[in-house]
Amino acid sequence: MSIIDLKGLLVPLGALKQIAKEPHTIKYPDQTKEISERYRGFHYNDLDLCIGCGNCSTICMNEAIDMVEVEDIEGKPGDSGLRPRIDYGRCCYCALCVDVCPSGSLSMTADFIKVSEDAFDFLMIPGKDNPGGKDKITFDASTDTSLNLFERVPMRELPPEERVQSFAEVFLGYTEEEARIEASRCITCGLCTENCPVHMHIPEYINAISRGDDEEAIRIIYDNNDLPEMCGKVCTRRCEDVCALQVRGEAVAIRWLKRYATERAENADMIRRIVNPEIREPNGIKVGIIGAGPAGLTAGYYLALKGYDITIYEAKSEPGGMIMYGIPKYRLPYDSIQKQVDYMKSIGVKIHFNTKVGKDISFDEIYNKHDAVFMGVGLQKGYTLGIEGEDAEGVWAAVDFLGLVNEGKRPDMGKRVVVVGGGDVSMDSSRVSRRLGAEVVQLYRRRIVDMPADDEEIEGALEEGVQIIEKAIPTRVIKDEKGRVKGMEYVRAELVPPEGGGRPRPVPIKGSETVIECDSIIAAIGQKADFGLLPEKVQNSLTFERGKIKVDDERRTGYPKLWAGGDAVKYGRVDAISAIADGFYAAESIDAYFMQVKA
Amino acid sequence: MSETKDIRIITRPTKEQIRQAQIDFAPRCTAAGRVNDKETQKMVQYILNFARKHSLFLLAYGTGCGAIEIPATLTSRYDAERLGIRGAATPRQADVLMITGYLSTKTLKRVIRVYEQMQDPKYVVAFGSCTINGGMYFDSYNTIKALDRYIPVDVYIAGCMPRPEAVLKGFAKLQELIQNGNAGNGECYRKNLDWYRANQQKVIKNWDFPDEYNW
Amino acid sequence: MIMKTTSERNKQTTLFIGPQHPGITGNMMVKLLVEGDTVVRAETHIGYLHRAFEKLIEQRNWLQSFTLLCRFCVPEPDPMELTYARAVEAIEGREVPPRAKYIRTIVAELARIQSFLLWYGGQAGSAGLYTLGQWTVGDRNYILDLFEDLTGARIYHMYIWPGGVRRDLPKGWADKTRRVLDYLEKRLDDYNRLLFDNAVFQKRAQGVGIIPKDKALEWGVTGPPLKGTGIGNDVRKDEPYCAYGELDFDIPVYEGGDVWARALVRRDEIKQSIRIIRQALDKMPGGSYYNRIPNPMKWRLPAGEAWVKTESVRGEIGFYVVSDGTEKPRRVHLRGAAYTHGISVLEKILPGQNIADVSFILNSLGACPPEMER
Amino acid sequence: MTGNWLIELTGIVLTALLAFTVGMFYGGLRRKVIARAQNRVGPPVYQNFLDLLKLQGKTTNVTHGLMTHLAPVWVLVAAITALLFIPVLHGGLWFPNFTFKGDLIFLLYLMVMGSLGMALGVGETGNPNGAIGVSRGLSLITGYEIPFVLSLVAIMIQFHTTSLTDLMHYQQATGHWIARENPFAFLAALFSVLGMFHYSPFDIIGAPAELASGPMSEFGGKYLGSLMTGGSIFAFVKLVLITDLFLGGAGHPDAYTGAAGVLLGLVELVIKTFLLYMIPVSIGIVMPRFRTEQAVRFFWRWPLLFGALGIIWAVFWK
Amino acid sequence: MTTQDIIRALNETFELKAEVLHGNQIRVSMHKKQVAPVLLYLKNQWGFIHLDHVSCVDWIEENVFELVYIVYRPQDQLTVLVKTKIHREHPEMENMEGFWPHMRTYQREIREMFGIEFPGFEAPREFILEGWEEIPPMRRDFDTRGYVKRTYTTRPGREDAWSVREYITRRTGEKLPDFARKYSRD
Repeated sequence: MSIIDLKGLLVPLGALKQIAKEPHTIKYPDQTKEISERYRGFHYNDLDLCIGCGNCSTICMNEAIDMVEVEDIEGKPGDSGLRPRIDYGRCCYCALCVDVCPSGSLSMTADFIKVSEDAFDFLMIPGKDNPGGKDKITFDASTDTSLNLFERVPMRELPPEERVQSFAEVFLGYTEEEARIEASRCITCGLCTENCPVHMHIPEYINAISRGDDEEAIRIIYDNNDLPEMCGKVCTRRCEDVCALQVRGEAVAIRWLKRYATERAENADMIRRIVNPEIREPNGIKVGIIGAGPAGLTAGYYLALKGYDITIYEAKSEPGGMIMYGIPKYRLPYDSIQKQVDYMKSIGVKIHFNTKVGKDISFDEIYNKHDAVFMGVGLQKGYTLGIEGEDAEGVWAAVDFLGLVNEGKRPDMGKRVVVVGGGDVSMDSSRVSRRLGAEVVQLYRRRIVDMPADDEEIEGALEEGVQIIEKAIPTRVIKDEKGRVKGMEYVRAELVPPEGGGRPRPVPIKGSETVIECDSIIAAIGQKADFGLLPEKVQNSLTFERGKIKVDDERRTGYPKLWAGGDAVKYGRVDAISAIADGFYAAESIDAYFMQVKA
Repeated sequence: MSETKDIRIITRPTKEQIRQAQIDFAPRCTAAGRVNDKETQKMVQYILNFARKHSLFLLAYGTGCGAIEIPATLTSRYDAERLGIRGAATPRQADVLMITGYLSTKTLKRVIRVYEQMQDPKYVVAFGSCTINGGMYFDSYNTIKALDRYIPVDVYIAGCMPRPEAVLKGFAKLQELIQNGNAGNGECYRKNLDWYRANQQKVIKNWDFPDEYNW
Repeated sequence: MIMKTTSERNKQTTLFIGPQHPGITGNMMVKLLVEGDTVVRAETHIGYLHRAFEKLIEQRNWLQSFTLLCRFCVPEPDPMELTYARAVEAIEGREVPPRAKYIRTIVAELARIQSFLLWYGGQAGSAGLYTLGQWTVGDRNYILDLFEDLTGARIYHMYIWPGGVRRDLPKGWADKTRRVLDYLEKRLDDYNRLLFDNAVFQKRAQGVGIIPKDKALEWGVTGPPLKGTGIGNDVRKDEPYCAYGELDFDIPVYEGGDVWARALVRRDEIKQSIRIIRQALDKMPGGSYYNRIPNPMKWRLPAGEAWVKTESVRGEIGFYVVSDGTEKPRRVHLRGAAYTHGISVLEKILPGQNIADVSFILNSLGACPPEMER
Repeated sequence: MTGNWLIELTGIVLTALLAFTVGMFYGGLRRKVIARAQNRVGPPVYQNFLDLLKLQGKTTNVTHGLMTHLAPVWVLVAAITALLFIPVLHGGLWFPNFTFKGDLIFLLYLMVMGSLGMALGVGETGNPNGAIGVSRGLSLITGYEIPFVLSLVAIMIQFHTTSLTDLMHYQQATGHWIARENPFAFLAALFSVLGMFHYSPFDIIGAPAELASGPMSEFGGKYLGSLMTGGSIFAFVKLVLITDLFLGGAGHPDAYTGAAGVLLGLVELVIKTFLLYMIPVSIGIVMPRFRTEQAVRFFWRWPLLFGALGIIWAVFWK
Repeated sequence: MTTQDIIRALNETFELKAEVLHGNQIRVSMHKKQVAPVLLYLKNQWGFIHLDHVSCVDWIEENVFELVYIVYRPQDQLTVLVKTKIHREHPEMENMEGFWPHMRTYQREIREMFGIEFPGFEAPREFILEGWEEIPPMRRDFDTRGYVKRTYTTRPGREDAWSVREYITRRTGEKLPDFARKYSRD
């Protein structure tokens, strides 16, 4: 450096020219800077969209999010009724809660100012306390950016061409890796349990699967479902309807995961070893069960665990009832049922086959022999079409048809089959008919989307070449001279919304009658129960509603010491899992009853 | 089903119980005894409060992450000095103690000392989640969770970190409180010193300062 | 009290710089034994910002941890996120899409610029030149605005996470970035005229706080302080990560090892960073920006360990990450650049310096207390 | 000056008020100018008054002993005393002063008095930052006082007087500012003013990044308020002194008479002092701080040389 | 120089089993007595003059602490992770503060956070913590949440929160057995 560094003294003075320049200051609060479009400020929650799954609360490592009851919001299946409340004394504005919100209701806004002298002022229920936040949303997670995995691991299945060749199982089940990935999608919220009639511990066993503890998963599953392998294959899986992921994507494949877990136990012995249930000392109380369907088996199993002496009376030669005789083997192989029944037998459940109550043994005898009776007789009779010519040869009730096929018989259906109906049974009928080599046309009164059948089933049927004619009402069966079915006449319908609101009603369009030629007709429009086995005095003391027995919450009938469940009672829906629930809760009720008697 | 409701009532605190717990949590004497609103307070007091609110000397003490937004607040973009807010180097000269975020127990000890060195009326502004309820570090063994258990606080600002705008808003709130005569808790602190000391000593195990430090 | 110590220690005074002290960035304490104006012994005391991150991370899962990590060092959160993400990816073997790599590079370099702007303020401010700090810290807001547009937050971006980055570049962001860089480049001349052409600053900075070149590596000196001694080690060049291998930039190296050399290195680094960002914006590949991780609550990493280094503003930072195969990390241990700079190096170079230079040197070393004690 | 004590007393009070007001406003203006140079808006010009009012409104005070207690008062008294010996307006009836032969030398002493009082007060607080600050301050004083004294000596030699009034008389009579008559002395004095104001690069006494606020560390509330008042008056004193010495002073007994004259004189004074004040302020904006020994060395190099040149100039002028 | 050369040198000189970790990083485990000679050997013979990191991992299941010394050679960016396991009861490790100046910092931290002693190491004991009376906090058996509960107070007002699972369980009457509960959320 020279002796005097003039440059070094003068150049910095150039900074003084800034005095003349406009200041850079934003005069907050008079002036404000625009907040960017992605700003992570306070939360906003769309309370209607929110399902209260609490995933935000789980991911929050600061434990800033509480799930609390909020006025005016009632829980319902698929919505816990709780809403997140955020403690801004904890929040770090990381927005992980936004990124994991399965419904996409939670987002963050451009608001970030909250100043108070009261430290207790920083709890906020987003959406309720800042209703205006909706217009200021800046940070949200679309299905692309969300951390939830909205796409399910696809299930491997047989190609349609191969399927129709045989009764081989269509779905091949998850491999271990697939199951772990699929199980890891679950956010463990537990909303699904509410929609399950028996309230299985779904999040727990899925979590066990995702952690690799398959045996624990099996134990958890058997806690309140004794026929899980059946459920894993053919359950109506209403749990998946309310899955948190289903709001914006595909539900977790709860059914397939259950199937995966239960298939790890290859035989009854393994089930016994893994489940290793606690069996109470025999208490000498005898319970008779009519019908070895899901309801009866379940009641029997759980009562047996509680130390009761169980005898099941079954009319047919195989256990399982409707799941044995009503569900085609390509969906539920014989072994699956047998395995579980064997396991139950090992617990001590006794089953008398080929013992039809009312014929081989009277109801009174059973009632007198046992301290209590559970009745799960199911719906054995199909409804008839109720149209002209339905008495023709070749007109089948779906139950009879499926039963026959499941017994191993191959009835001659001819080349062309018409199936009437839109439920699961109709789908089974169609697909079984395809497997028997027939061309199948299915008629349904409403649209395909309105069909009560499982989407998977409809899809499978369409893939296999079943032709579905929607909005078609059968009017007449056309017979040939020998009294055999020759064809069917139907009329097209249009859907008219009823005045009071609700589901649109099909109304026939005049003059649209069409005739299709066919060799057989399968009526799959519902079943009804046959209570002929019950003596008159018992029947008189029971209440019936639409041809079904009315029971209370604990599945008690009006007749003392008689419980009932399954499809034949008017409680919940008509499916296997509801029957299991009936059996399960009836068992609890019976146990509670005898505990009370004892005490 | 009906019995579950009963269990809830027995095991869960009611709204009133929660509210009571909040009231009992820390002394609140901000409003007690010395509310002098515009009508009743003397002219002098009014003018003094006006000067106080427009002249806030911040103690330059970066106790936590929040310190990072203080430069931004004080520099050209947001320029807090136009509101009379400026830094002060020592506690003796400062009016406002900013607790900018979490406080480790080791810092808490110094903060208490600094707070006690400050001269009345003195104000405490708490920044960010950590001062309110522990924030991110709610399960850390070394940070305190609720600041008002240890020193009285005038204003809390939400955020992690609070943006400069929020900081300015916090000061605006403080100014409002000062004008109303509701800010400044030094008296409250002295009155409840035993309670505060007990809390402080619960977390600060080693209460002594290094010998040379005691000037 | 002061009288007592003075007499006892024979004209030597104990002076505490910090923890509450305007010259300290962050919150630490340097205990000085001074004789007149000269430092005889220095001792760094830390622990004022200890939040027990590493303990907390053991309680969080792999994704939750990333929100904590950026708080390791407040002025510069992004390299922490980046390093952690890279460590996790190394253990898991997860691929990062090229677009994410470029975005990460840009974010890391923007973070470097904003941190250097803050450093300008600190370095000049500790020498009493507050005007520069007002300019740079004010202009730093433009970069923070960019961050806000990109990530949604000014300071704690929480943007780079394992597998890629959190969101794609918003529309128009690249142009805005270019405009900000142009503006900054112009302003840099203003800064440099005020600081580097300033005779007083030159006098203050030259020959002060010298790190000897032959000891630098052994002392664990990295980053600008190392480059200021004439050794041009830089992780970005040595072991290129992100997109650095595909971009063209220089490592500024100055001899001398004093505050002045370190300041020059930083001055040039900003220019290089601007160059890198411009290139990265031009070369930005398309495609995905994020290689999706599984459900974060159930995301398990295979057992293993990784040691990953990144060049941050203060020097090299590294993460030693150990996974035991569960949802939670076994250990995430940070090696901060300030860990050596702020403690052992500082204690070694302070003796013999004027007390006026203590915070000056501290700033030039880039000591970051929250990073030291975590 | 006449013997009417009432006018004199009013004059004293008015002078003090004027010095206080102008000094405080200059402080505010300085902050405003600095802010604008830093690209920001800055506080209102009256900000310093608010600060002062607030400091006086502090309810608790901490004292470390008698000297601590006295130091701010000392500073304030020193400032006002110094003010009284400076002709604020030349010949103005309402702004009298106790100038006498040799007041220049007396002033020199008075101006150091303030710092001395501070030093004593700080010593009692025991704050090491304060102690170091005081020792730095004393070094700095030795730095800038020598050129300042040299510059004054040069003028004394040149004009054969030690009376401020005489110097002002001379300047107004001839119309030649001493800044022109002896530029070297003026330069030396100007450099010393930089040091006197303790702005960058000579703000080593209260250097925040090094010593918290140095001697002021332990002074808060009312003490700080008094120090601030004293400082403001002192600033005014320094500015008026230099203006009177080198820039012709303000007010002219012949040109300005009556109230209008006083007002015009004040305007002249404000303009001159403000421009002069802007010199240390501008340099303070762009310069970092020297280390103590660098600062002292700085003063002992160029300013000292200018001072010596001023003496030579004075001796060989005429 | 490649990783293989270093591995060979280490294996031959000290009879170790060094292996490649990632890229040009080498991992080598050894008995604790060997650590100091190996580090010195690497530093002096092979030019690993930069001590990158010293870390400690608590493997409480195996009842050991694992110490990791990471050294780095700037010329060709080679890294060696020198690892050793020491027993958790009365853990002791050789004092190596003379090797690198910042080793002192690391040792102070590890001593404070894990309670590992370095005989002959005379730095002040308190480093980051002040007045710490519990077991060293980074040990895995130190329960930070329990400590927080005992020592600090969290703000009341959030006790009305529900666990979603429990809430639904109560609504539906589902009986969740204990062995399943451990797989529940929360």
